[in-house]
Amino acid sequence: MASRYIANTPAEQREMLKTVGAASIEDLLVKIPAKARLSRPLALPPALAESDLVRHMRALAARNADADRFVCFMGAGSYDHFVPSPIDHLISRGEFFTAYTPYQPEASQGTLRTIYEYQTMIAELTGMDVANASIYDGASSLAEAALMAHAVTERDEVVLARGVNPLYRRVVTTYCDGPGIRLRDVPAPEGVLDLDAARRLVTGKTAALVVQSPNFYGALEDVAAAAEIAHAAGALLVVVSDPVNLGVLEAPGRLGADIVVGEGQGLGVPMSFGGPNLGVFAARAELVRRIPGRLVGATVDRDGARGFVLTLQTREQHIRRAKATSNICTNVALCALMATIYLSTLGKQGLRRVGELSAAKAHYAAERLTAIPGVSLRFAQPFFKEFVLRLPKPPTSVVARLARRRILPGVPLKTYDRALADSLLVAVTEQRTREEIDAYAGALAEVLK
Amino acid sequence: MASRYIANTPAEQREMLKTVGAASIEDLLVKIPAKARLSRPLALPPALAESDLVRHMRALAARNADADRFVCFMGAGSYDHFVPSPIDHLISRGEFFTAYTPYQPEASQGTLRTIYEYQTMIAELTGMDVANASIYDGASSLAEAALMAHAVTERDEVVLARGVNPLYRRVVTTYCDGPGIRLRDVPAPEGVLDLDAARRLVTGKTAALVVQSPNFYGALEDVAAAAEIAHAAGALLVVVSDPVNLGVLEAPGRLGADIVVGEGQGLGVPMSFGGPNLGVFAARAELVRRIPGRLVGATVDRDGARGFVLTLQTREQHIRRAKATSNICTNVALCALMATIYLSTLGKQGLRRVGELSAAKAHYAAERLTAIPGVSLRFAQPFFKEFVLRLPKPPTSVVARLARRRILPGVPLKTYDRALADSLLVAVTEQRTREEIDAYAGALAEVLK
Amino acid sequence: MSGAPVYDKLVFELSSPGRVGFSLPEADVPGAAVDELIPKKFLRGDAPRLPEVSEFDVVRHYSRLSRMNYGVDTHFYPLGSCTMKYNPKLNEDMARLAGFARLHPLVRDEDAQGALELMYDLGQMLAEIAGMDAVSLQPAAGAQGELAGVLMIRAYHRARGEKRTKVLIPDSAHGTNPASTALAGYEVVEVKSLPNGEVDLEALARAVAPDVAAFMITVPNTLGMFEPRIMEITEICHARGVQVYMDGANLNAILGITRPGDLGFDVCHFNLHKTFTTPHGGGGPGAGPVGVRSHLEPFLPAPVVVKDGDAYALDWKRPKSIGKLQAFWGNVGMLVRAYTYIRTMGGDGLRSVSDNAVLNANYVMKRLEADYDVSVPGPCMHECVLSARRQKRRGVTATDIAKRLLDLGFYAPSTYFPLIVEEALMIEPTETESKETLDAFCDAMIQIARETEQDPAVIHEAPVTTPVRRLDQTRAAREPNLTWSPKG
Amino acid sequence: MSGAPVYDKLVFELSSPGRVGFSLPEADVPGAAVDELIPKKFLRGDAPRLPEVSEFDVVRHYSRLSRMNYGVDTHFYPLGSCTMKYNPKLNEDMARLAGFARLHPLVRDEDAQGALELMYDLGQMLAEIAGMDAVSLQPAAGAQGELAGVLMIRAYHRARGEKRTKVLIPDSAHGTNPASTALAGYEVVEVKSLPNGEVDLEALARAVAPDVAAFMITVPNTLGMFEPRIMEITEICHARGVQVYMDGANLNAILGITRPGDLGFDVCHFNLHKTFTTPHGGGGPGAGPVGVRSHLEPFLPAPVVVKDGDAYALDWKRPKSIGKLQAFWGNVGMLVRAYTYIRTMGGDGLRSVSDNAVLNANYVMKRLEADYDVSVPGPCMHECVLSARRQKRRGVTATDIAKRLLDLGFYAPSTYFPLIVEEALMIEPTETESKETLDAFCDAMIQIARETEQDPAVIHEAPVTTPVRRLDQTRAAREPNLTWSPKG
Ligand SMILES: Cc1ncc(COP(=O)(O)O)c(C=O)c1O
Ligand SMILES: Cc1ncc(COP(=O)(O)O)c(C=O)c1O
Repeated sequence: MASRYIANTPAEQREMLKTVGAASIEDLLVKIPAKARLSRPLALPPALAESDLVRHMRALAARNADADRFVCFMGAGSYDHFVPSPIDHLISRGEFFTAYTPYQPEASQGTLRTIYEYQTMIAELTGMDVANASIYDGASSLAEAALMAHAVTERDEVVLARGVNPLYRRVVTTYCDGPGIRLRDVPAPEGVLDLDAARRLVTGKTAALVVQSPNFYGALEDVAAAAEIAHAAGALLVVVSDPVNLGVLEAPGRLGADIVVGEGQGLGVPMSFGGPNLGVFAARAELVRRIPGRLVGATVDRDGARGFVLTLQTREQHIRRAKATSNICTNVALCALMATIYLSTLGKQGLRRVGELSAAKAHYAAERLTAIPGVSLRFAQPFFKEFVLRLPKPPTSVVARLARRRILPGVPLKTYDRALADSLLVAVTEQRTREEIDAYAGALAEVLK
Repeated sequence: MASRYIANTPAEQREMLKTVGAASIEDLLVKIPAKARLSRPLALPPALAESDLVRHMRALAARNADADRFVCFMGAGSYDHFVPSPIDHLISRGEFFTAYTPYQPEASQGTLRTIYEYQTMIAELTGMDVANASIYDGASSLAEAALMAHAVTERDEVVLARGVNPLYRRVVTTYCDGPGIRLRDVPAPEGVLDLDAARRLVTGKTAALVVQSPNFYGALEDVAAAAEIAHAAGALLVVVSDPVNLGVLEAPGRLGADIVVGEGQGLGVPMSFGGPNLGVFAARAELVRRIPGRLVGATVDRDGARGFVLTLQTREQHIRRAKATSNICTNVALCALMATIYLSTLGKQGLRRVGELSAAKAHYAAERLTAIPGVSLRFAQPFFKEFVLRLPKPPTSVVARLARRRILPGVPLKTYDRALADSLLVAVTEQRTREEIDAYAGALAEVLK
Repeated sequence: MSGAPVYDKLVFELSSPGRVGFSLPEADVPGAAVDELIPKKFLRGDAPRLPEVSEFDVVRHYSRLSRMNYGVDTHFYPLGSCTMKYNPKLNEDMARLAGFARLHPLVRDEDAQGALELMYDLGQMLAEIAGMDAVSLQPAAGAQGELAGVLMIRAYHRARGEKRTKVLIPDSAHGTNPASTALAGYEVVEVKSLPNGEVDLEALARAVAPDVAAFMITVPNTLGMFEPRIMEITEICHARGVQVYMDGANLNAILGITRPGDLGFDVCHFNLHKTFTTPHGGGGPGAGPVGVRSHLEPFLPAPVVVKDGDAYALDWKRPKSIGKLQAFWGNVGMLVRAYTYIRTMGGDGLRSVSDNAVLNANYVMKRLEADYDVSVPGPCMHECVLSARRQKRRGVTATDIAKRLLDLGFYAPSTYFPLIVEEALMIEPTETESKETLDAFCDAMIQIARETEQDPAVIHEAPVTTPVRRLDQTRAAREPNLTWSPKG
Repeated sequence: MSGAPVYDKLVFELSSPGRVGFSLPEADVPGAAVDELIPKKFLRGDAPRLPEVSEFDVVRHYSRLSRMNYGVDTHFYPLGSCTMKYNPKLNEDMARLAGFARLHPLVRDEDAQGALELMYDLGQMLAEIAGMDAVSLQPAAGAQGELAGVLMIRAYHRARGEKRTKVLIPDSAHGTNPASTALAGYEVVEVKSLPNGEVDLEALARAVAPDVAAFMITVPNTLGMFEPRIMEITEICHARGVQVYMDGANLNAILGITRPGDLGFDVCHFNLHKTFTTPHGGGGPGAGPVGVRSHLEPFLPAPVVVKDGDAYALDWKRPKSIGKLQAFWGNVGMLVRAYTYIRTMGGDGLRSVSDNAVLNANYVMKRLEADYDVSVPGPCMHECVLSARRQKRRGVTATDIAKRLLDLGFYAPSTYFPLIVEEALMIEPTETESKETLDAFCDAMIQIARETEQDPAVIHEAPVTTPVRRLDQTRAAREPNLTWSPKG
């Protein structure tokens, strides 16, 4: 049964077996105990021809409410920001796309240079000294930050603001189980960190205080105040931040962050039902030798020419094994490349525009939506591109009814916080037009009648 | 007003003007007579941002009955054959896509090699000695063949079988007007060339006899008999042939063709509402110095290494000017590349399978459709993947009603031949499933009730 | 050359009997074998000798071949007259929307309203840009646009019962001009240009006899210069009943500045693959719409896209039409790209395209004028033509310079065109290139001028960094080897 | 190196103040400036120092950078353990369907039925392939799959009230094995392998004490060999209540031949970016689903994709779950590719993938055994590990050989892994490579062996055909330069 993905023909197989000195491929499998052998073919659906498979995949894809066919006001960690056309064309170049981690730097300068550019851009946006080559996603990036703070401070507690994305919190919990790191929550009754509570909870046992800004509710946190609290207790401040916002919002590094992590999906990475995403990780220079994941550094070649290599690898699993700063090996380099091309394309002015437009449209939407009787903002806090609505009817039923009109109105918060059973988290990016926002408001008004 | 497609910034413009020694760009336009200057901005719709433009283009695209959303049984010169996934990825490589005609061969070996491969594949499929690098489309390719026959034989008449695509005939007419070549038709009362009539019409004045097989009605012509007739009168035989069929059908060259032309769109080129297409042009070796368009030949470089160049250019307009064999300059090299990749991917066995599947499905469809009361085959001729149905109701109204069911049932022939006002030309490629064919038959039966 | 081993395979040389790169469904219909469906005499005896390779063989082979090319995406490509500007990726995405790419040409007008609207609007926009009254989008490329244009002129004279048999064309014209004109049945009369490349008005006045049907001229001309007396030229012609055709290949120099129609031209073609950023694809496809003044409109190729209320249609009822040029309606895939581009730029954007194209060309000319002879003193428009005659005297030809540029990482200018300039080097930078790139290119050109004096050997050896070195053209033409055969 | 001039720019070095590469709409809402909407203290004072380049600058820059890479599409990439096989273009097209690529992760289950069905079916297929009872698709890569697997084992023991603190791992294991295990809170005990790379059963029997939670092993092992006594191993472990974890990175060797579950493994992860053709992308993303036997199912990461009648849903009610590993459900983009691949191949197709992977590896080993030391006598499975110890004695190291291969047009094998082989060269050809390619590679390896004797200088000089020559690693680590700054 010839397959277009397998090179050897029967004749070539025979020829190669002859060279190998085996009568059949079976002869090469002798070491596999007979009783372990699968005595039947794998019970998988039969192979599909390309055209039939395409038809099947189209049918599957058609049963999803994607952001081309539906108007998307959803956020909570994944955003419908615009993706400029060059990105996919460039990342699809086989030399980028089908290369492995740049272990042979002389044959991988393309990848190494893009990562070096990426590290530079992320450091600049976050206001930190160094950034790594990427972690899986924002959540695992935060988990790595917690582990790193634990290792650096040799303390066993991490204090998380309630405004940190609850999905991230779950991942941190998973990662902290092994090392036995205890997590503590600081409440956010008003939608932002309760500073007094934070002062009480951050102690000499605290490895790090973690805040997110804009936080899960879209509200802007007082990062500087949090930094003070953390540093006063000798703890590190870890800030969760969405880099696409940092063309307009202050760099966490300038507000006292020791580690900045976040989800970089907004930087040109498709939503793809939640993954692959782009875990951003940046830190102060003093911490560089504790950073998880890969780092690319500039150096020179034998002739003195500039070149780039993976560096400080003694932190990594393939050298340090059980004592590595992290277990990460494969990361999300291609998503980092998307972000690099995105940031090059948008550039200094463009990223700012994206932020300004998102903020303007989000505030316009908030105004239009809260003009509907019974609809109000859940929290009286300054926000950026995302905010929480309190609805007079159960958000889940509202979502169901607007879905029929091809509107994805937001994320109901009940599953994340019982106290917010009446709340809907709404995100508005530069992609949303006034027309779409007005249509949303109109539709919401109707279903709430 | 900064544009992402223009490099110079105002500062750079000033700097460059300084070097040039001009105060402003206006100063560089002095030679343009003031009274000829446009005194207002161009009256064009305002520039659209990328995201708005994408939205606009999607809306336009959505108003077309494309073959993804509709089941396509249309042919008549453009066919819905399957396009393997690698083609678009490979032709999109910037080095192919954004290169010009390979005037500097040392920096264009990629393009030159693919054209040499293409010429070889087309020569093999058509059974001819040589093929050129492409002509615009099948119709203009046929027109060039008529001109070439005129030049070679120094005769002023071209005899066209009625089975030649009437759209091609119109193009031939246009091209023959200048040189004053007279066109004569051979009737096809039974759907194929009337050999006796042909014998009468092909005379000592005839430069070429042109037949198409399968012809416009899908019927297979007796090419060998046509060759005899042409050659007996000292005329050339020009055969119009669809290369995607030649994995199964006999190569026209083996049946006596002197020139083979045709539309190569089926070889991996998207239908794109009729263009760009791929004009195939092949001929016997003796005619090579009269061939229109570009030719790539193998040679060696200074070190004796194999290399490829544009050759026999003295035929071409940039050298021969008014005496060139053709006025063609830009051709459709990228479509030829699609075809080259298509033929490499399908290969010896695959192209045959495409033909076998198309024939099998076409004959199944003919059977199912003619089983409907009042529906019959218009001609009692052997056919390949396309055939003419006679319908009991006006084909145009049938087409209109089936369109509502997202079926494109075929091409009504009335506009091409009044005598066929009751006829519908149906094409079935390997893409059509039994399910789709049965659905078509079911729907047709209903609308004819 | 040293450097990486050169890949020297043709796909046929990768072939292995029985290897497959395709995947096709099993027949789902009652499967009679093809020889039971179709009489044997129509069938091919043996399978065609096509390669038998895996999909991966295909992907790696063509990926590698692509790397043997210079393209605009990877190299500065100052090929004069060809307008090798950036081809926006957005255009590609739009042309690939199924609604356009997967649309059959013979669907009912009702089923192609989006495509027809786009075509109609594109025609309108091109008419506005050129100051013409009507446009046909059907021509597949510039040369076919020329043919269409000249045929319309012919039909026009014919309709007025005039017998005119000649068309005047400057000796500086592109080869397709005379070729298309001859194909249209005219005798081509070459008009000598003045030393500065401009039209010799006196000579022209003498030449425009009653048997002259048209004067065909490129604006700006092929030396990159604008004909200062162009309006007198069109007037002289019209006074004698001679139609004037503008070869619009260089339209990118005058967008929003002046318009062929306003200059007095009756016909003008557009190269969408030059001015309007559709890719060149290694030689094509392009698109060569042709615009005309109203008196020629009846003769436009059929069908014409028309608008009736909110509905768009293909109008076939064109009794005076010169007929069809392609089987269908034009290279729609290219039209979608050009439309996308024009909608991206808007009127002001197009104007700044020309402004910057002109500025870049003048900048290059200025930087090189000390080291190379300038064919005509500036200012130039969108391109400049230098002469290597000075270098030639030292044994370094335009070809040598072109080859040396390849080694320095640049594609070459057009060489030996226009024919009226000795050792011509025709340089068109385009507005999409940055000053850094232009400076790097000029530095390379200046370096070559130095090398001509000090070390011509390095130039004559060039290229040494390309996959192959200079190729034997004579041998290729003497013993044509146009197809591969197992012996190679 | 001679050859073409090397491109040495970083995007920042192309930047020109005021140049733009983006296009964004004007605000269509009553446009309050951002500082009127948001208190100043939250706002950034100055704009970030990002490059200011045109879209064309971006396209040409990254196109050029890509050409400084070797990739599978352009070069043979025998990097052992990484399974650098062909990544089908069809997978890419499918992953880009808007229904998948543009789907927000938090839409209602009802609005993601197609994606959930695909995920559910992929889980089922992976379970069948590995002989496991349940699969989680959430892990982002192999290492995260390992973490998940070990955490499930930990939760399992905990649930049974057992205190086990150690995990045994062979010294031949990949670095992520001990790293993930340590991260999961276990003490890692390294088990010495026999000289032939196999597990020392006696040593193992002694080692599996009551405080041992698990034994983690790679099958086939990192020497490319199948552990002949693997079933005894899993029995010994189970007899002591020790869970056995299979690192499935090498699963591509045994598809349809044998299954981790049938070998007695309790947990196994999959690298979809190895066995199942998702691209490596220069380092990622990948996907590392983890499969378990039923006793571990309650501990799977939450949520789990479940099927209820014809409806698919994310099941969050998993009280015993180890929790989440990523914010969302997994690297769905990669899952779509892997699903497309499995549906393309079917059961028989996957079997022949392993058959041919094994054949190709044995062929390479055979052709090289005379010139290089083979770490373990064959037959091997999907990869073979050679040792350059013989060459080392002549001063040519595994690194030298790797660099020389780059000059000969091949990427390098994995070097110095596994650690137990001196001067290891780990070669994995994969089933997608043709015999011609393997022969060309073997010829190059043999040539290098010859050069080691006759002309080691050419090896020590290597690479000379790459954009840069050997790089100074020490300097990079001593004075880390991790971000660009105007001074450079
Ligand atoms: C001045 C000029 N006229 C006409 C043409 C012919 O256009 P095309 O190649 O599109 O047929 C060209 C293109 O090379 C040209 O440069
Ligand atoms: C044997 C083995 N185990 C584990 C891993 C880690 O997998 P990943 O890189 O996907 O985290 C790898 C990948 O390099 C490997 O080769």
